[in-house]
Amino acid sequence: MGRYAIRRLLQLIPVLLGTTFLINYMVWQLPGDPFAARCGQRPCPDAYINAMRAEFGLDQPIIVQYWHFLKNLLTGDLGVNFNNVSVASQLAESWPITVRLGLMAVAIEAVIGIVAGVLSGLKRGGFLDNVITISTLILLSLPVFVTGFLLQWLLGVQLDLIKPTVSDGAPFVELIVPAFVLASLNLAFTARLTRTSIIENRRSDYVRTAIAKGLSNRRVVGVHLLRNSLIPALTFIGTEVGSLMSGAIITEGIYNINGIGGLLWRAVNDHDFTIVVPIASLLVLVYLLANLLVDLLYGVLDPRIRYE
Amino acid sequence: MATPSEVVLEVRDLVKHFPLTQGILYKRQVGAIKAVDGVSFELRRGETLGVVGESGCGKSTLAKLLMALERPTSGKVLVNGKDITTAKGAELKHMRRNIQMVMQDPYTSLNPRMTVGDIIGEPFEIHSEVVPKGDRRKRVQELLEVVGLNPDHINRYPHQFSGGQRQRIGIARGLALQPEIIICDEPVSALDVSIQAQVMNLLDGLQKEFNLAYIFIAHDLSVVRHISDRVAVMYLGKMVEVGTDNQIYDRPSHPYTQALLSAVPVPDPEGREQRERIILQGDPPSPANPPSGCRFRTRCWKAQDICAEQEPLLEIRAQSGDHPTACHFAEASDVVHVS
Amino acid sequence: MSEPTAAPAAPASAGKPRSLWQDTWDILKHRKIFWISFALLIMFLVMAAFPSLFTSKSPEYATLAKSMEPPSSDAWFGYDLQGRDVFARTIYGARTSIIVGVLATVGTVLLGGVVGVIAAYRGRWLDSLLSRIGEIFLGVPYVLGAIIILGSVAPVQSNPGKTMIMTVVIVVLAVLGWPVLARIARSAVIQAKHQDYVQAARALGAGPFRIVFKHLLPNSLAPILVYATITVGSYIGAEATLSLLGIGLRTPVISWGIAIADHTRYIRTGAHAMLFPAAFLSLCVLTFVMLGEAVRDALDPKLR
Amino acid sequence: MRVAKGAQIVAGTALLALGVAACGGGGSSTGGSGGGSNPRAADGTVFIRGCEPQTGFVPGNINEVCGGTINQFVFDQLIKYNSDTAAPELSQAESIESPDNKVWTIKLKPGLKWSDGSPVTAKNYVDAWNYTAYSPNAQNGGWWFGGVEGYSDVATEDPDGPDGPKEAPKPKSDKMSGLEVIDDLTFKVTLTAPEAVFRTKLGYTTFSALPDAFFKDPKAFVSNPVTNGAFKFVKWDHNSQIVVEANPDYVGTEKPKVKKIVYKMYKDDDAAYADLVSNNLDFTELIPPSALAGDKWKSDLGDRAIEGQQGVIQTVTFPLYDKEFGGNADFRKAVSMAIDRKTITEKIFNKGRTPLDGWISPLVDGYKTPGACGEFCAYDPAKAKEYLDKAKAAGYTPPKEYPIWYNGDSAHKEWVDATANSINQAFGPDAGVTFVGKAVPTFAEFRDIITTHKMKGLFRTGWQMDYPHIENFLNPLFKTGAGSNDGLFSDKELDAKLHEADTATDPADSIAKYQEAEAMLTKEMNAIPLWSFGLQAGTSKWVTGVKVTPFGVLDPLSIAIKEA
Amino acid sequence: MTEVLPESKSSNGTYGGALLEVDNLHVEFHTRAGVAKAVNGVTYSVNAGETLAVLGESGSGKSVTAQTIMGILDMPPGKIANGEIRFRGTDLLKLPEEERRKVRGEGIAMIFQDALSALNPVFPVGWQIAEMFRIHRGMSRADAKKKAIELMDRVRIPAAKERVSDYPHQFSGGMRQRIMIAMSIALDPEVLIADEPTTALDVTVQAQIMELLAELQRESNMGLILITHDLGVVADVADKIAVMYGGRIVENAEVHDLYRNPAHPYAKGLLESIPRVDLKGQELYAIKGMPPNLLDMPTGCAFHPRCPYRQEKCVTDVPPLHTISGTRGSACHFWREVLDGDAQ
Repeated sequence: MGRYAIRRLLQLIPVLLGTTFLINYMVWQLPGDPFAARCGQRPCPDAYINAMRAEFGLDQPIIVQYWHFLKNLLTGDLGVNFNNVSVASQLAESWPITVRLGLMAVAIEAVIGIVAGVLSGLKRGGFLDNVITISTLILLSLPVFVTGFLLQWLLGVQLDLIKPTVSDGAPFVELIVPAFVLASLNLAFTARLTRTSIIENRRSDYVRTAIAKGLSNRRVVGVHLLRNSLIPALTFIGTEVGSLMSGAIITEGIYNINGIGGLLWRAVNDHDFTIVVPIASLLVLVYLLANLLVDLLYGVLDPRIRYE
Repeated sequence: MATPSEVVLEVRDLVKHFPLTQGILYKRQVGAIKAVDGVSFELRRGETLGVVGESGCGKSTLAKLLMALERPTSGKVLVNGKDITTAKGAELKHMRRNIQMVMQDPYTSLNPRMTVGDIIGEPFEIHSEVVPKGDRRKRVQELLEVVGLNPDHINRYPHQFSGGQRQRIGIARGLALQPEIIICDEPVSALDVSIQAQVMNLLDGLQKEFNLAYIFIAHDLSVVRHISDRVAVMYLGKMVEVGTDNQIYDRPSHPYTQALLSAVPVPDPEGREQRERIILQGDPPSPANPPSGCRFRTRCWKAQDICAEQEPLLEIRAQSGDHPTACHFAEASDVVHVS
Repeated sequence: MSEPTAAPAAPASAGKPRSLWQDTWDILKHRKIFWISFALLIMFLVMAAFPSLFTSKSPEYATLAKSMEPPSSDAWFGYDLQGRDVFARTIYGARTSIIVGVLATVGTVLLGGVVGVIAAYRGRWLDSLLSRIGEIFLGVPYVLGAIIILGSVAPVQSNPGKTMIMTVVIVVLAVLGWPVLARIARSAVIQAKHQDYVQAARALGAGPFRIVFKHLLPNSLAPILVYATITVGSYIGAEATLSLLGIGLRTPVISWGIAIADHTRYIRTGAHAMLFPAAFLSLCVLTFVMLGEAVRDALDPKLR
Repeated sequence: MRVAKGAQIVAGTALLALGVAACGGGGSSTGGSGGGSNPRAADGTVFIRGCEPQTGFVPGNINEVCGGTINQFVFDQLIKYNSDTAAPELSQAESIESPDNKVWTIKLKPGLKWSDGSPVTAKNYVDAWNYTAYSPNAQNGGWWFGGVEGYSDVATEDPDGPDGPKEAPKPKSDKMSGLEVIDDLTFKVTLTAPEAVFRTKLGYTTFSALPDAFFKDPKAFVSNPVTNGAFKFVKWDHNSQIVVEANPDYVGTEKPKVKKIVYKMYKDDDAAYADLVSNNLDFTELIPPSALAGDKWKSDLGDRAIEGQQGVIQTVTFPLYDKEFGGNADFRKAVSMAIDRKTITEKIFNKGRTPLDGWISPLVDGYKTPGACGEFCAYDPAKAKEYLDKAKAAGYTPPKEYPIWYNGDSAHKEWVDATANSINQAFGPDAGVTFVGKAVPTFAEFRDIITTHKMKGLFRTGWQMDYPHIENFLNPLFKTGAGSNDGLFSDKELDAKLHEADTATDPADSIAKYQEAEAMLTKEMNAIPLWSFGLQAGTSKWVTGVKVTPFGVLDPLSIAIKEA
Repeated sequence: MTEVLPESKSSNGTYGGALLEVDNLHVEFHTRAGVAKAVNGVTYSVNAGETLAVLGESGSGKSVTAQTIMGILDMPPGKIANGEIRFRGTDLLKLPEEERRKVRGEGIAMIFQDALSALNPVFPVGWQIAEMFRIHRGMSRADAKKKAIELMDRVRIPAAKERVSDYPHQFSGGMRQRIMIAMSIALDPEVLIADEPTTALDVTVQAQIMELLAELQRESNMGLILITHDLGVVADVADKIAVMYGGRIVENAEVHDLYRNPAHPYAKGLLESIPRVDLKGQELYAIKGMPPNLLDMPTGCAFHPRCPYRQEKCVTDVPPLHTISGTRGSACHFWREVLDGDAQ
């Protein structure tokens, strides 16, 4: 397994190089001069534009820029953004918040999705199954901003149960609702996956064996059935960690969470590749690492899987 | 035994090693699963060669090698004198007309999304030169009749048939191209006893009708005996004993063959207390790391030092009588007919 | 014998020949959920094809003075912010939303399917390469990818028309969504690849095309189908999100997503302008997913 | 049963999410912790809505509203604008005098101090202005000094434009000859030509002074400035907040009433508004359209709502450089008359904007009613059609689809769509032209298309005044070759009239001439005035006395914490 | 130690009947296509130390009967329509689920054909064996593990101590079946049901497993119900035999009687159709046709479409289980002719 992990980690390098280059290139392809829009309705002075272009190396070919980016990255220097603020410090501030939000969303997704999936799988075709199916599908079909906005108004303003926006440090309690909103899209997938595997495994021979062993129903379901049925759901959720984080843009906007999503969104709008490229690379890295972790986790959860 | 006739299949020193690799960037080969390790035999027209052995002894790999579904590590498989292992493209396709197979599991060997007509007719589609398009349906119906199925069922799907019927469909598919050789890989082991007899009789009848040569692979020794002219016993990728059915069953000389035969339960409760059983201990060793010398020595009650040092060759030995065996201490003894 | 219900010995003489699809159909016929979702699907399709059957009003005619008026006998769903008839817009929106959802899914299935099948069939380094490329696409944040593709494929300066806008949104959804399907297709094909009947076909001398199209694909369709039906739903919703960000569908196109994106913020003054399109969208998503579920349940003997 | 509960919650939440829509019409929110003690009183801190400045605290480099707002809190200029009337009043200057509007003598009040304790001197002003104007320093506000004598010596143009291969030549000097320090508190400014509005301009941020500390380390100053305003800088957490606190040494007549202001950054106006309603935020000057709709915000906020006017106007401009979309004057007038400004401002903005019949904000010196645009800015479908036919008769065939462009990253879609609908309906279905609102995804792209003159269709323009004077709405926008003349409009007569007005020494005379110039715009109608911005702001229940300046931002001296 | 049982082991003598009795059991499956009568009035019994072989083909109802005894039948679609299953005289079908559960593992245990799928793939084998002790005996983890190792030793798994933490897939088929056996005998059950325990195994391993089962049975005097389709295995180990066909018992006999002279045409056909390693016949006798479709059973005797002794009567009348002698019975109208060997 260790060897497998190392090989996968080594494989990350070309993928990361490819991704960062692709992102660099794509940001370049965006129409519009990043500095043209920085002076409101007025065109910016040439002197200003020239100075900025020189400072950020926009006057050099893309390969050279990419090389500089790599070099700086390796020396741990992310430089400053177009606003002359240290990129590293901005990342350092917003990254932990998004990670917290993403992990909470994953936790919510896992707990609610799996519980719902188990219940509907055990009572397949019953009333509860239908209720769970329909409600998770409604969550799936509602765009995330609708859910977010509705919950903000309902819980934050009308009922005054939560603060409508998340305060600076993004404390745990305040992130619960945003995390739920973020998780709502994938909840349906998780519940469906769990339900399917519960239904499949419920008839399996080892469950039969467990009953024949004289175990209580609770133990048969809670230990023998659940452990096997969790594997597909958990691996799905694992791969979602990365996309939840990059998908947080809208949720972070609604709840004014000072995370990566907002930073990225603004940077994209400003064409500020000094921020876009590191964040996007970071997100890709997280995604890849999460995938790797899931694959390894798979091996832990299912001892039949062997890595070579 | 059938009168000596033309050799249709010849296997020479067939070896198949599945490499075991290890490494981070570059994968080194650190070993090999020696699934088939130097097997040679020949098969004559109209003859049945039974191959028996425990699971993992390389029987199924052997079948795949014969069918050119796997490329051997070394060795040759000559079908009518031409090596199928090196054939490619049109030549290989042409050679396949002569050698076909019937698979073990009648539930998985038929595509559930195709009708019986499509399944049996597929060989004609692939080898379009065999039967003109207009006649194919008729040919398929004839084939259905040959294997004892209702020709009107041509539009049915496999799941609408019972296991025995499905195996007949598989046999009809194998017969479609009128091959000389059919590899039967455990064709009856998934069937109920009452159905098994039907299929065996069918195979028997077809052999006589079309003068087919069978390689009959099975783990059920009684079935193999029933159908085979000659029997080869495999252990860990090697043949340990080859002979006519009587030679093998009445005068087995390799300890493994003897153990295998004695373990077969006889459907006769009389004298079951008296029968002596050779019960082997443990499981066969891993083919990735077979014992040195004689591969059976780790489970053999006759093993001595020489068995670890020197690999016994498959040859006719003084004590074994009339057929080749690969044991230093071969000794014929009837373990089946104990009174 | 552990599956007495399988009744392997179907009497050889009974009935007409039936295919697996017909069997599936037989099961479906008896499912209430199938008929409900099927009826809804037909309704949505008719709505998309002939919106004028449902309403005589123009979805574009705006009477600003009636802005956000609530539902009345005059306008069943009320008026939206621009004073357009919400009912007419909801009906006319079905076409775009369904076309975008379905075509983007078709694109995803084709692209992902082809890549998945090739990766699974060829295996080895090509499999690794394709998988890694898929990872790159999945790793790039969705919105970033969407902006960049939308920005470079159909630059606004070119003043893209309705068809162009829809095409680009469809392409974006498909291009960013295919790797998931490729994975599903890949694992389904890998599973099918090891089946005996594929070996049997190879033994007969079948070429790669025959094996892929006759044997592998028909037997890998079920999981792809199920994922695809859910995808249709989530794409219809994703389209709304892109519209909200101003990079997805936009006027002059009429769609549920646009209606929702435009009016979510106005929920307190006139919930109807958002609620009715949202209800249709949810219903449509439910329709597709239920249909997929019903078909999958019917197809999968294990779940019978 | 433990698990069963969980499922009910899941199901319940989903149903709730739908159910909420039904009760959307609820009344005002109670919010907060329900009266009692005022949580703001304890440390005297208030929270106001903000956004991340693009550049730091160097006044000469600021040209956007996020940075501008907070800069106004910490820097005082020579003059300030009255927060009610927008009239310029002396602030740091004791006097600003000129006999001919060309040579200006400026005297500072004595005793002014920087937050590091050093005094504010005339030299600080002269140094700051020279620094800003010197082109190698690449300051955004440099061009403001274009009228000062010697500007051309310190600022050189790039001969090939920003993309060209050649670097701009190094300027001859780093000091403008028109600036002269007389003594510690007096300096003299010589302009190349008389400029009536120069005095009014001086309240703009760019004309701030810079302390000596700045020149020692300009980079550090950006994020940790030494200031001379009513508040001083405390800290800046990027993308999150900027904190300023009352300057105890502030010598202005009006002192800050709060101890600290937290400039809290929001990505989303609705989020800020939600916080305001629930009293987590004490002030926002941006009430989102969703809350304006149906006057919800008034019922939400009650007496906490603030209404007013601000010096911002909305226009749409024709690309005169493009034959197909530029049209002719009659076509442009037809379009203008086809826009139902009144209904749009009522329905889309809930009367938060006022229809315009001229090109000038009602707030500024020189505004008059009725406006210069007159009948051409009045909704009249019949006349609109008539003019459209006239335009066609004169040989202009409008394209089938005629876009109105806007940037999709802020809230323009609603009114642009409404405007397009209004025009379409006025013209009728047989007009042969359909107007369509189209979004360019980002402001950056939008500006890029505008400045490269590639717009194909009407495009959204607007003007936020820099200082409250009619001149500010004409010169930058309509003079041939002016910086913000985005439609490449050119009219020699107008240019001449504007020059006359610029150089008139009598302010009243000057204004009259500007008004004449404005009237000339009806001839070509290159830009269509739509409406001027009202001001909608709101406060939490914890604060009082809040005033909003005509620039639409909080007057930081006005905000006070309610007695508990 | 078995106070949880309805009747304790020590009271063995107080109950006169057999240890386990299946009495007139009827099991149906309600499927979409109709009602499948999988078990149709099956009656058999087993005593301590006795081996009953239940012989039959796929679909004959032998496994369904066993699953019903164990209480692991999927319900729905399965449904027990009638009958009793008495364990030490107590009808298990009437016991509340809680008490029924206690019988499983302690009173009656079961091993399955495919040990790989019957063992939970994600738990170590030792854990799965130890679970019996932890749940039924409330032992600590460490003690239970010790017991598990002991058991693994007892079923002769080499190096039990090292392999206790391995997972099922890491064992060979034979070893897996041994683990299955270890698990089932953990609590010293009185009856062990072995459902085709060696079908998936090689002959050499089959011999080992059958020997192990026989030995364990001798040691603990268990009643053994061996479900199989292999006449060879039955001949080797069984005391008495029940042949099932189409959900019914068609012949009941002492093992020697049946092999010597079968009294039902199906049993007779089976015996004739198996190839024998010790004989090389010319052509195999084959029972013609196919096993019956449970959804569409033939009228009268279910075997009549395939039967060489068929008469009019067979098509219309369901033959009762005729008593031939003692415990021997045959459900054939013409059992006498069968015994005499006169086919028509």
